[in-house]
Formats: sequence, structure tokens, C-alpha cells
Amino acid sequence: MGPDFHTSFRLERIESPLKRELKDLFGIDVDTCLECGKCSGGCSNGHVFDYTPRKIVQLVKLGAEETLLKMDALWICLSCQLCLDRCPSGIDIPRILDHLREKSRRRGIPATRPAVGLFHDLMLDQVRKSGRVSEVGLMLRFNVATGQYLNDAGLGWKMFLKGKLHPFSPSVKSVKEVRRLFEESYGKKT
Amino acid sequence: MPENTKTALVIGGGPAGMEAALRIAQAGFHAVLVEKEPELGGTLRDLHSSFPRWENPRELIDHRIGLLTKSRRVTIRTQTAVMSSVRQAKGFRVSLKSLGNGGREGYEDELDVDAVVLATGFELMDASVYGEYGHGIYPGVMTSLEFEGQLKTWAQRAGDIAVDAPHGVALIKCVGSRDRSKGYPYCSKICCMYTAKQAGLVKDLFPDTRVYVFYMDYRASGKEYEEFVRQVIEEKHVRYIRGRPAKVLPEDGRLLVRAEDTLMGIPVEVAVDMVVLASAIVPRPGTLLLAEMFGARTDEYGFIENEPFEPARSSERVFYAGGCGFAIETAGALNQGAAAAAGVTALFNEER
Amino acid sequence: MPRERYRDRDENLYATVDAYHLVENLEQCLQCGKCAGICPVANLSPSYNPRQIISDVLSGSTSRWLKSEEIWRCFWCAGCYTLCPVDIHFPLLMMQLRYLAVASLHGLKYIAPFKRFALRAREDGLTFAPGSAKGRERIMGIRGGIGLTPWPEVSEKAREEYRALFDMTGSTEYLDRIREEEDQPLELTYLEGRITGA
Amino acid sequence: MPRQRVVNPEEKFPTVPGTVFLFRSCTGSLEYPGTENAVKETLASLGIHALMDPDQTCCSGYLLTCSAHKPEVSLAITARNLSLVEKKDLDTYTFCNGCYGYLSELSHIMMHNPAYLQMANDLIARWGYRYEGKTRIYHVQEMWYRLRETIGQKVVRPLAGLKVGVHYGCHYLAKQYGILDDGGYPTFHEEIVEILGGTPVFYKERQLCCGYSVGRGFTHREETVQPHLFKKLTSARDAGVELITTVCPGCNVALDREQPNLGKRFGTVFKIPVIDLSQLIALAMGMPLQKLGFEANTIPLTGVLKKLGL
Repeated sequence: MGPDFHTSFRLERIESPLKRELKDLFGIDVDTCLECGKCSGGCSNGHVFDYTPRKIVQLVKLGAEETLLKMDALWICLSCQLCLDRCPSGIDIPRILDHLREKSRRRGIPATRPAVGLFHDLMLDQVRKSGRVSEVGLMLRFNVATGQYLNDAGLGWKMFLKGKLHPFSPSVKSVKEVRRLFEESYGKKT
Repeated sequence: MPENTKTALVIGGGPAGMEAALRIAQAGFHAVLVEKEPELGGTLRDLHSSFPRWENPRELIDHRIGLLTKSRRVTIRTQTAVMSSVRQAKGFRVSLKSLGNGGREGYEDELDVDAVVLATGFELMDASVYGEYGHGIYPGVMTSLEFEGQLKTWAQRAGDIAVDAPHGVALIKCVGSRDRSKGYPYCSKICCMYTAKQAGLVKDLFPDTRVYVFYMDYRASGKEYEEFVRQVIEEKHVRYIRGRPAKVLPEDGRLLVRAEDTLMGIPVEVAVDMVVLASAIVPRPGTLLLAEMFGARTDEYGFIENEPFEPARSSERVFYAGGCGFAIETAGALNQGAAAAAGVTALFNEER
Repeated sequence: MPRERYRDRDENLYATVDAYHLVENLEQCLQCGKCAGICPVANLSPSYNPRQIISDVLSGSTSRWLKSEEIWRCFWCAGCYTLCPVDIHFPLLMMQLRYLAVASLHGLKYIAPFKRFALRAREDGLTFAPGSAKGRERIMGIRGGIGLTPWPEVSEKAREEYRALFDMTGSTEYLDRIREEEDQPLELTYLEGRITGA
Repeated sequence: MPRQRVVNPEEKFPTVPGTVFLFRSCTGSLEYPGTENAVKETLASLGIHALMDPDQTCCSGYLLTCSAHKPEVSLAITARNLSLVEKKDLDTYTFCNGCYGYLSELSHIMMHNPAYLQMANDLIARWGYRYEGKTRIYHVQEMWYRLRETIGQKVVRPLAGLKVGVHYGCHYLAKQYGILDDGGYPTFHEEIVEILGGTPVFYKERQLCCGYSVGRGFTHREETVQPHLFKKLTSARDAGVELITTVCPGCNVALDREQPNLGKRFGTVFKIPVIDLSQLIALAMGMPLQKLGFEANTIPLTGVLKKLGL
């Protein structure tokens, strides 16, 4: 890939399929971004992001998909919607990050925060199987998978006593339709 | 209303001068409009389209010329220069000289006028001071006025246009303006808007040409200005990059612009075929001479200065309008032309 | 970009950096990016950016740069100074940033080679004379061969006065204080913030 | 040749001095003594006496910019050196960008900051020195440009269209050091090359730093200096440059010594000889080969000399 050192970014070679993708799928037009920085200012985790929300939108414009898919911000964004709520041009940055997170998972790019990546898969898997999220089931599988068996067990017990946790949560009736939705977007899951 | 013999001399046939002459005539006084070029219109004649409504400046010029030629109280003296002036009790004795052909070349005559309006307009600073941009060295590097000419030729040759369509155009703002070390510290006010216009026009002519505008800020502080720039960015897809280019280099027959995208904090480079420099707006050399001739006040850069509390007046019986005062867009030049005319007619009415 | 931490904040960082008052007009910076555009180092290292350093020094944002590896990368080529619309002499600012880093025992390994040069220059009255006898002989051979004196003529008087100036200005003492073994670990190493995909 | 915007050389050099103080360059006198020889020989053949003073020491600018020196010592050393010149009532001529840049920089600081001038003069007063800032600092290259017609007449070995890529150097073009030509787009070296019968090549990275970069070669050789040099030399080679000329022994070291290592790392072999422009002028004016000291060069000049039939 040419010399092994960083060279400055060539603008005329930008091809941003991601930008068109976001426009076609979600109607997000990153060109409307005023680059004012309100999103980054308000972002609850922004001070820890490697790329602030404003820079993420610009990375889309620059077509730097590799960087976006390997970004730490993907996995520590809380999806709190503050950036969308404040954006003068209404750019749905959380939706962009969702889209990139999915893309990164599908391409098998390891998450920079493995536990978050794992939780992400387990939860979607549960929704695919039973059409809903059961806290007990999800936490049990997550604790087992991450090897912290008794994590929050005390808290779980107290919640159970107060009737806040339901050990068995039946699948939704139309769980077949949910599975078909997943198949359509994810393809046949083995 | 009795025929009134008060006469005002308006120097400069651009939008400001034309407006001043027209309003003075409409108020019932005489106006002598002197212009050194063969045609009226000033810098406006070189422009292609306008902001914020993409109108054709030619229409405005023709409309004004129509009114001026119809009016009995306006004498239009094109290809004429003001050679000297002597201040008198209630006005100036001015000597004019016709420059061009038409048989009257070199003919001089004297004229007594009761007031003067300076409307000599502006020009662009010589951008070759910026060795790093290579103006005057690389053929593809041109100032924005030169680029207006290029836009006009492209527009006129609608047919075989794709022939020499550039693949990439970079427009660089603040060349000479906001630059204490090589140019002027002030902001030339209108480059942000006309650069957006030029960028938009290139995209209209050649949709798949990549157009980049390198800016520090885009100052769109006027009616429909912000929407105009947003339209150029969002609908015409001109790429705005915040970062003042450091250098233009030759690369395989094209021009490489080297800058930093300061919002991303990364150095960027872009290969283009044309680089347009939005050069600083400075007064014309003639403005300084005329200012001395008529005792008008000027600032440190040579722009005409106004008397305190008198927006359009520079000194006794000397008014000014348009680019010779400071960088101004067409609409502003028209307003200032009318303001100068109002000053003149108020003066004339007091003395009647 | 080296990560900011609030406790690094130092309100009068600019005053402490520009102790020699060689860069008085830093506040005029327009943040226009011409310096970073021309900078040969910024072109090669994503986490080095002169414009960013100026804005951090001005805002006293952090003294992170003092503990960073980046400030030792500047080529001192003065391209930034030449292009700056407000004539900010960035290299002189960088030089003084390095003094502060050395004062807090950071980056000593990046100054060690020049300590050796300086101490040898103190004896020779000129710099870059090779330490090894072999190196010196090679030079004397070439110089002799082309009709010059074997070794550049630097009078004894010159060397004495040169050495005296070292001692009087505290330069010798400053050089002694630079001990590579006391080098503190750099908290901010070079960040691989590459933007790929172009 | 693109339009030349040189400051009028007659304006900067109203009269050509009979004698000049030639400021010894450490790198020049050690790494490439041929440059020192060439400068002296060329000055002599132009009828100018070059005076070198054994009392003059290193300008100490390099060590200052590596932050190994504090400003006090470098200001005092500069004041001492320049007062030597002022005692002889001469102008200072350097043949190294480092000396030229640092002397201009440090004298600029002293001339614009009386406190520093006073401090420096207090330190050197004990030996009877006193710096007033009378001597003007030039680079010999400006003298060659001022006398380019005479040089043209004295060329006996025209360069037969040799493709020469010029390297100017950063401290030479830096803004306030006031070199003769427009720092943004200088062309006066190319004009000299043309007068000598060579073909100047305007390669893309002509004005990129040489990579000597005040010591980064010792601290950041792999991270920045080698990639940087790779960029510069690739641009020169792609433009068909057969010889690179510099006006600074430091640039000469950076561009010449490092080429073999670049071949190892990047797998592309660079074989572009690098000499000082004064050496090229002296060569064209018939200076005997063995006095030019080309054996100090890492990249041999055999190809170039063969092309010139030597």
C-alpha cells in the first residue's frame, strides 16, 4: 500500500459510498452539517471519544470508512440522542453510529470494547429468538459469557423480591415475523 | 420648477456613480458623469451572475444606462479623465480630458461644478506577492476577477463546453485580506459571497467537476446570504474546507493545493486544474490622486474617509460612494450612490 | 491527538512558556492552519499539529505537550513562521516549550545527543568535530588533500573565550543537569490517529 | 523560466566590496571542505579578498535550536563573533544557511530587544568586544547572483545541459532573514544554473526542508526524517534531476549521506549526487577537480563528471 508512513489526505480521491448509503437509507445529508460543534459540546461521553461527534460527521464526508469502523466512539456512545437533539441541521448522529456499529459487527471487526460488543450481540440475539428482551436471561448469559458469574447477583435478588424481575418471559406471539425481519436484514442465520 | 443650473460632477461610471448621477438628475439638478472606460458599468461589467439571487448584472447596467441616457439633466462623458481641479467659493473648476478615440481624443475642456461625487470603485491587490500560491507563475492560478472572465467565456460557449472542463477547481479565500504580514489586516467583506457564487457557477456548468473552497470563516451577513452559501454547499455540493492553504505546487501538469483541515486537525492535499485567489480589495491608484485633487480625506490604505457624523461626505462639497470608500457589494454601492446624491441635493437646495 | 485532562490545566502556560519574550504576538493567531499545512512533520505525524499547540498554549488548555513526544519532532524549518499571516515565530515558541519539558525532566533522551555535541564544541570552539580519532584523521586527510590546513584554524583565544561564555551564562551547568538516566517516562506517546480510507 | 521577482540585487548591493569577512561554517569546514575551497576560489577569481578570522567560533545556533543552549549563551557568542567583524569594518558573508539564518535571527533579537543586546555586550566587554549591529549579514550566493554576468563570462566548462535540481534551504528563505529573492517562489539559483549552461529543473518538492532539521536525524530518523527525505528525493528523481545543489553544508549532509539508508528502507535506490552551488560554479569556472573535495561526498559524482567530459 505504498510507503509505510502517514501521508496527508488526498481530497480529490475521496469516494464516500457511506455518505450516499446514509442518504438513501436514513435520509441523513451530512452536507447540511454547519461544523458548529454543538453536538460535540453536548455529548455526554464526548470527552472520552477518540473522534468527537462533529469529527465523526466529517469523517463520513471524507469517506474514511476504515477509521469509522475501527473507532472507539462506536462502542462508548451511549445513544443518548443529545447530539441529534441539539444539531441545528438535525443530523441523526446516533443513527449513523448504529449503522456503523452494525456494519462493523457484520465485517467482524473486533470491537474496541469487547464486553460492549458481546452485550450488543447477546441482546440482538435474544430479541431475534424471543422477540423481546428478558433482563434475567440477558444478564445471566452476559455474566456467563464474560466469566463474572455473580456480578450484580445481590442486586438481582433484591429486585426479584420486589417483583421487578420476571424469571420467565414468554416469547411474543408473532415471534416468527420477528425472525423473518432479522433474516431479511441479516440473511439466513445458521 | 424653474430650470436649475446647479451641477454635480460624478467621477466613476460604476453602479455607485450611475446611481448618484441618476438620483441627482431626478432631483432636478444637473449631473456630469465622467468615466475613463469606453462603457459605463465599472467592475460590474466583468462579472458573471450575482449573489444572492444569481441575477445577470448586465440587466442592471442596461437598465441604469437606459434611464441615464433618457434624462436631459445627465451628461455622460465616457473615455474622459479628470485632469485637475481648483476649489472656488461655491464649487470647483475642473478640467477634463477625453482619452479614447472618436475624434475628440486629447480634447480638454473646463467645467464649473458645485459639488463632486467620487465613485471610482476598487480593484484587487496584486496576488503575486504570495510566491507560495504562484500567481503569475502557474497559468492555472488566477485572481477572482480573472476567473469571472473565465466563467463568462465558459457560459457563452454553452455548446462545446465539456471540451476544456476542469476536473478540479480550488478557490482560496483571504489572499491578502486578514494578513498583516503580506497584505492588509482588514477583511474585504464580499469575497466570501462572490467565492460561493463562483463555486456554485462552476458546479452548474460542470456538475462532475470537484470544487473546493478553502476558508477561515464564511461571512454571509446579508439578506438571503446564508441561505445562498448553504445552497452552494448542500445542493451544488461544493466542498468547504476550513484551512488557509499553505502552498500551491506543480504536480504532473496539475496544481496541488497543500493545506490543513483545521476542523479535523489533519493536513490535506488536493490536485486541481485551477486555483482562484480571492485577492484583497484595495482602492484604485486614481482614487488617491482624485482625493488630493479635491481635498478628500483618505485612510491609511487609500480608501476615502468620511467626515465625522457625515456618512457620505468626505469634505466640503465632496461626497463619495461605492468601492472607493471600502469594499462593497453591488446593492451597497447603489445605496451609497443614492446617499451621496441625497447629500448633494440637500446642499443644492440649501443654497437655492 | 493527545488526550486532554483537566488537571493539566495551567492558566498562565503561555507566560511560563514564553519566558524569554521571543514570541509576544501569540494571541494574534487566527487559527488559520497555514502552519500545519506547510509543516513537514505534521504531514507525517497525525498527532503533531503546530496550530493545535498554539491554541493549547494560549488556552492554557493543558501542559500535556510538555510531557509529549511530539514537541521533539519539530524540524525548526521556520516554514510556519514564513507563511504566518501574523508573523508568529512558532519555532522559538517550540524551543522554549522544550526548555520547560527538560526542566520537568521529560524528553532528556531527545536532547542527549546535543549535550554531547555541546560539550565537545566547548572544547573545539566549533561543532560537529567527530569524537573518534579515525573520524578526525579522515577530515584532516581530505582537507590536506585539497590544500587547506589539516584542521580548521580556531585560535586558542577563541576557544578560551567560547568556553568562558559557556560557564558565565550557566550553559555548562545547564548541560550537566541533563542526565539521560533521569528521563521521566513520556505520558503522551505518539498516537496512531491515522485517517485511512483515502 | 517563470517570471522572476527578485529584489533588485543592485539595491541590496550598492557596491561590490573589495574585501569580505568569510564566516567559517563548522559543517562546511569539516564535512565538505571542498565548499569552503570553492567559495574562496570563486571570490578570488571575482577579485574579492576573503578574510577568515581564527578568532571566530561556531555560531552556536544549531545547539540553541536543539534546545541544548539557552538564548543567553548564543546571543553572547553571536555578539562576540559579529563584533570581530565590526572591528574590521566589513560585512559578514556566510556560505551556510545555518550560519546565515542563526546570525540573522540572533542579531535580529538583539537589535529589537535592547535588554538582550546589553546582556550580550556586558558578557563580552571583558575581552574588549562590543557589538553594535553595524555589520550586514549576507550569503555568498547573493554575491554570485549580483555578479552573475561576470561569472557567466568566466565559465570555461559549460554544464552541457546537465539537469540540476536546486535546493534552497529553510533558514535561507525564512521570512525576516531578508534573502535577495522572493521567499515564496525563489528562482535566482535556477538563473545561475542556466548561466553556467545547465538546465534547471523545477521539481515539485523543490522548497521542502532538506531533513537536516536541527538534529531530528539523531532523534527521529525513522519516524520523520527518512520518510520526509524519501518524499523529497522521489520528487527530484521523478523530475529527472541528475544533480542537486544546495547552499548549505548542512543540507548537503542531509541530502547526501542519507541516500543509501533510504534505499535499504524503501527499496528504491537514489543515486543523486549533492554538491554546493559554489562548488558547481567553481567547477564551471575551471577550478581543478582535486581542489573541489568531491571525495567527501557519499554519492559519487562520477556520472556527472563523465557527462561534463572530465
